[in-house]
Amino acid sequence: MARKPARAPNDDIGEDVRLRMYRMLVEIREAEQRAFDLFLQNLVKGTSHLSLGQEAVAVGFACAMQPGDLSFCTYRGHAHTLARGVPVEKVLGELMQRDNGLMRGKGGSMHLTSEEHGVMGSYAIIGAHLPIACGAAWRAQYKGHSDVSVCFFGDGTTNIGAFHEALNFAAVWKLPVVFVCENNLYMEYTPIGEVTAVEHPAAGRASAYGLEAIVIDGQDADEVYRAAMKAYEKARAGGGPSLIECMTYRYSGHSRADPAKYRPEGELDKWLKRDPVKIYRERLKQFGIEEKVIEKIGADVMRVLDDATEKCKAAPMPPLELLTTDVYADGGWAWRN
Amino acid sequence: MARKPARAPNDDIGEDVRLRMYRMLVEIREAEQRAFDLFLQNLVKGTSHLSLGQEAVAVGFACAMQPGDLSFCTYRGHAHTLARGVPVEKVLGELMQRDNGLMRGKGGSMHLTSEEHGVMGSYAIIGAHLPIACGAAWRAQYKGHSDVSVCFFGDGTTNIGAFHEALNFAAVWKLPVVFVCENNLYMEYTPIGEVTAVEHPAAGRASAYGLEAIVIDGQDADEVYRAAMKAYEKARAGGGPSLIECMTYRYSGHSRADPAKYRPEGELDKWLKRDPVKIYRERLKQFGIEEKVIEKIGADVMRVLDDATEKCKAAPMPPLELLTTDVYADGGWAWRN
Amino acid sequence: MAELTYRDAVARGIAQEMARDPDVVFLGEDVAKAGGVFKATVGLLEQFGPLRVRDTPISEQAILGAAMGAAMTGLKPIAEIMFSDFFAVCFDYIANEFPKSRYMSNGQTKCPLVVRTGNGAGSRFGAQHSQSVENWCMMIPGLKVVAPSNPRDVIGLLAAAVRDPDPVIFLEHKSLYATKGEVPDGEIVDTLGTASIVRPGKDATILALALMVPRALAAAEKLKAEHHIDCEVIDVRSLVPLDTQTILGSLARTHRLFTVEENPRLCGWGAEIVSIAADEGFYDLDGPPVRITTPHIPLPAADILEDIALPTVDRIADRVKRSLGA
Amino acid sequence: MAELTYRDAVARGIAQEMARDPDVVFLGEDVAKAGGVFKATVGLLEQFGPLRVRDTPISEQAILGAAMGAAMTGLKPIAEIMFSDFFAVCFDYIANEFPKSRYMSNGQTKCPLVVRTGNGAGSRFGAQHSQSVENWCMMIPGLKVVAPSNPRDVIGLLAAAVRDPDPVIFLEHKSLYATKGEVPDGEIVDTLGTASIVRPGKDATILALALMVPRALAAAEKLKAEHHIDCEVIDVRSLVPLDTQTILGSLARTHRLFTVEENPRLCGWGAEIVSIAADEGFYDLDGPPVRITTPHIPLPAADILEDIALPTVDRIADRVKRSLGA
Ligand SMILES: Cc1ncc(C[n+]2csc(CCOP(=O)(O)OP(=O)(O)O)c2C)c(N)n1
Ligand SMILES: Cc1ncc(C[n+]2csc(CCOP(=O)(O)OP(=O)(O)O)c2C)c(N)n1
Ligand SMILES: [Mg+2]
Ligand SMILES: [Mg+2]
Repeated sequence: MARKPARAPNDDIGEDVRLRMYRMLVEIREAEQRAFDLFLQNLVKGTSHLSLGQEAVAVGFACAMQPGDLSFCTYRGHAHTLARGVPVEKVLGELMQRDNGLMRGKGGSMHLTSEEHGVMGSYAIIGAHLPIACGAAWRAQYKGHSDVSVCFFGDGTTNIGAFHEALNFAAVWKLPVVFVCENNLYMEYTPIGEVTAVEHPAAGRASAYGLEAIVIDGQDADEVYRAAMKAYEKARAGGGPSLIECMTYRYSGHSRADPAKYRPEGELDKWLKRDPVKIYRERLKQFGIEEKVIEKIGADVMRVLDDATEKCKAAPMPPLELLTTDVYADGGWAWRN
Repeated sequence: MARKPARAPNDDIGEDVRLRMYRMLVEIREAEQRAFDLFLQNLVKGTSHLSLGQEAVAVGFACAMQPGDLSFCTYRGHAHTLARGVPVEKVLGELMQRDNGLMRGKGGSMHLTSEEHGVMGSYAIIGAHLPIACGAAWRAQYKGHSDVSVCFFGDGTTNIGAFHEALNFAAVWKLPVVFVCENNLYMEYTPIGEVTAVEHPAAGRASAYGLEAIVIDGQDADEVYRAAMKAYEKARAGGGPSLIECMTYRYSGHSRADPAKYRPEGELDKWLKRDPVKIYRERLKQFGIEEKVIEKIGADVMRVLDDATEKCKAAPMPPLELLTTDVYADGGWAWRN
Repeated sequence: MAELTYRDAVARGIAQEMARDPDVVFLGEDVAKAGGVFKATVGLLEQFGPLRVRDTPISEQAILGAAMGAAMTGLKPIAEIMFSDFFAVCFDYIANEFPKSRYMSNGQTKCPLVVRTGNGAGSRFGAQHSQSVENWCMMIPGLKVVAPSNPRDVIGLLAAAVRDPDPVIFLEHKSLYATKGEVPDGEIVDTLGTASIVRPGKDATILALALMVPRALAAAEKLKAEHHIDCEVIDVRSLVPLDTQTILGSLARTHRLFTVEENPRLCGWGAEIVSIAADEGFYDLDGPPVRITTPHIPLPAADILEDIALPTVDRIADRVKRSLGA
Repeated sequence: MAELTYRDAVARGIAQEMARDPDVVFLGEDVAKAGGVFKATVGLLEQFGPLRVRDTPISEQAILGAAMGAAMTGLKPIAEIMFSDFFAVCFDYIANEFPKSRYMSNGQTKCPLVVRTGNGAGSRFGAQHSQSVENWCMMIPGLKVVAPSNPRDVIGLLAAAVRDPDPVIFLEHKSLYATKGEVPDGEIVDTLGTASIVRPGKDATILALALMVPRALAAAEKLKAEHHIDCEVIDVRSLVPLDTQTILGSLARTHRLFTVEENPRLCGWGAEIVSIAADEGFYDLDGPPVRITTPHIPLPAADILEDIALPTVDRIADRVKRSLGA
């Protein structure tokens, strides 16, 4: 067997990006875990959908983006939101429905939005945001902007009508949009294979839109990053949309209400062996990054997270006047005179 | 060049079926032409969508059906309705919005329905009937009935969400349903190629549902018939759905409002050379059917049609009480006490 | 008699009908193996098997379309749409197909199906998972629309819906799933189109639906205790058919009308009933008929905001009191 | 001043806005090369080119979703949905996305777009191509909803809609496309949320929208001529924002209220306005407020049946006359 070529830290990805990716992997991992803990303390209200185990997809795609690129997320959007640099306090604050939250508690866990970071919303109706991402990409095309719209969704989402309409529309108009399917093997509780006519719910449909079938390892942030770069370059060059299926796994249930008992014995363990944070920590070591640099990143993240958690706990609830603000662009809700 | 093998009238299709198919081709051709004439006389109200040029698709699929098989049609459904044996008077009466119409004028041209003939409705919202046909097929599967549900739609329909949902659903549940795409090259006025990511709007999507890509010549009733038989057999044997794309052409505009000026010079002429009625008349002759038998079929059809036309002209308008009947199953419309 | 949760009443109601009639089948997302995301259909797969209780892809149009095709050809499907907000992705079936096919076909096409769904607010799920969509359905000619407020009604109205020959939208309230109520043993079959006077009273009529029923009742008790105002509370139960007689009859006795609606304000069922009352009961009215509703806004996620969005016991009581000049 | 058809006013209105603002783009099925199935957008492709005037696949969700994404990021799209009945296949955007994104994001997300559509009956198209869906839109918090009755209003309200920072549903009436009206030269920009008193009168207020406006006017003339009843006719024009002041002001003068609605009866805009009037104008009302509507049925195709389904001049006049006891 041929030996792997020795890789320098400044390969196509490079040390800076790798350290950034690692930090983000850890931040998301810890923030999601924290969200779960806060839920157990009854401090996170409503529902929440964690990305534990799926971090590398969010991190790889986000770190390959340029400022100005746009993310369209789902209810499982904390990871994608954090990955664009939104402060963890803002995210936790929103989950805790506090006044310091990203949307001051008006949207909640499923609708994280931070336009200043390019997070153009998290959508809770399956499939709705795929056409919306097309529209943002259309604007870029029309105005000659160079940004790419990146749209994340799950395996289950490939079976809804809006998926089909968006993919065809994007392909026909050659829009600079990248569709990212996070195939975590399940819709809510039903295995995707039981409800889908093809093995790969996204890649198996690519040819229906004249697109290349792409399946990647979603647990390896480097592989994700490289696939993202390629798709973004194609989009910016006027080459039209891409559809990328990332194989991944969520460690916890679908939402906080779900103990995930429907999963076959041993499946979780198998995936835990390919944990994206672990893989990446090894990768850093492989590239000669020192243990103490790695440790420091972890410690930094925890400090920020602990601090954010305290701030959120101390933060007030949103003022009651917020109930009727921002229904319309004038800031109010008046539907009559 | 090898000579074509001499074919006996009793090949796989056989003389009886061929005569039936020819009669039906002529009946549809003449009835559609009559509908157009009546429209010019201001006797057909509302809109109407003719199948002139597309007759072989309707005829081939219908003649391959068994009694009890179910047809689900679109607004362009006169042909499919007639092909199941619905009397032409009923169809013209409905187009003329008379009391002798198939639905006594309540549905109109776009909604022809004759359950006793297996015509389970004509649907005017693009794509809506594909899932409905799945449901009828599900009933057959559940009850152990042997009927097949056959769902007709156009090329443009392949780009709407319901198409995708229905195809996946049918494939996953292995339903006895046959999806028939009549690719007449245009949606309303826009060429299908300008709005579709693949060359074959239906067949190019088949693999997305684990189905075979099937494209047939929709102008040759024999070829249609054979493709239909094969798909029905598969469905009845529990082999699941088929998706069949029939290449065809409509001679007139999309609807009565459309002069079809958007078509390139010469396109219509090219297709007129492969006219399904003409092709089939030649086919009959090739099988040794006598000219006078062929002529008699034509004459019979015209007699019935003329008679029907007169009856429709003489038929009364629907009584005004019909306005509020059959909203609910009790025959009335009471939404309150 | 046994105490049952509203949630368990759903499963019992479905089971009652499936056991009775083999043509009743049930489909939806995660409804079979998982027993539904609200756990309202637990045990049905085990009891009736995978041919009658089926998990579907995330394809709401396929779910409702398939239900319709099955209903047209002899089955009596129950389809679940997980959250009523998702009616928007399959609204063609609700607005254009189910309710029009019989009419357009001059009576040929039948459509005996039930669409069950989790409706309403209170779970801090935000604007796209908390809506009350009863008016989205009531406004469509050809549908029937039911919204039970208690476990007994869940079973009885569900049975009536399944046996009904028309398409019925069955709105279960998410915030009621955990509530309990007494339920008689044996088969329960109720009648669509009947409102029920859940508290007789003489000073004013308060109409409510689903989650608003317990709140209206509590408000009535409060008004009685604190202000000696004696309200009649009517659980509307069925928006279509609408039991106008019971409502107008009550108005004729009390002379004042209040509606307590969870759906947003504009064009709600309250507007419909108030308009009927203003027209047909005009001379019975001793004062303006008043709609107490959620304001006309999307719903916020934060608990503190969601709680003040919906009509509360205090708001209902206060509004009635002010109107009666007490 | 020039006489223009309602149809041509649509194209002129769009052209006016596209010429003014390069961020205004237009998409829909068959809208560009073919100029629209109602020929209401003829010439726009030629004038503004294929980057700004675009034909789409038959993908209503993609059309509205794309319009929203473009609107969020800086364009001002006009999207055509060919028939308003098709709102049902893309209702998620209308009900859940456009109107909620700004609220959920605490004001971050903007959605300045216009959805134009052919609404209403009269063409013998049957139940799935003839609906009046103004109430489907009015009931959704966060939308604005406009329905012009004449060519001048088409241009002015369309301009106002395009310039408005919120999502606006713009309902063009199919049966008005061929009608004509005087239109001033030059730019026309109207104001959303303003009703207009199209006929002053003192005996009763008649509210109407779109196709019902000319009918209400004709009924008023008939009532005047035949029964000396002098009706004020108000063209509501904008359902959201609603010009409640003009309506209540009129009621305060005439003391009687009639609404003439094309949408089916239940939960229509008439119910909303009657409820407002019954509440806030209760002591102004000298008799029951009356809704004159299409019955609560799907629409028939046959001309003879369709003609009696919608409120007619005679039915309006007759109903008003009977109510006023004349
Ligand atoms: C239209 C619609 N249908 C159903 C749901 C309920 N729902 C929320 S998440 C989910 C599963 C989605 O699965 P997938 O796309 O694989 O994403 P994942 O949750 O696995 O990330 C479902 C069915 C919804 N939100 N919207
Ligand atoms: C949901 C929906 N969108 C648009 C229309 C308007 N429309 C009617 S027919 C048609 C074209 C359909 O094209 P195709 O599927 O190719 O069928 P064809 O008419 O060519 O037979 C369109 C866009 C509709 N009826 N329903
Ligand atoms: Mg998944
Ligand atoms: Mg076509």
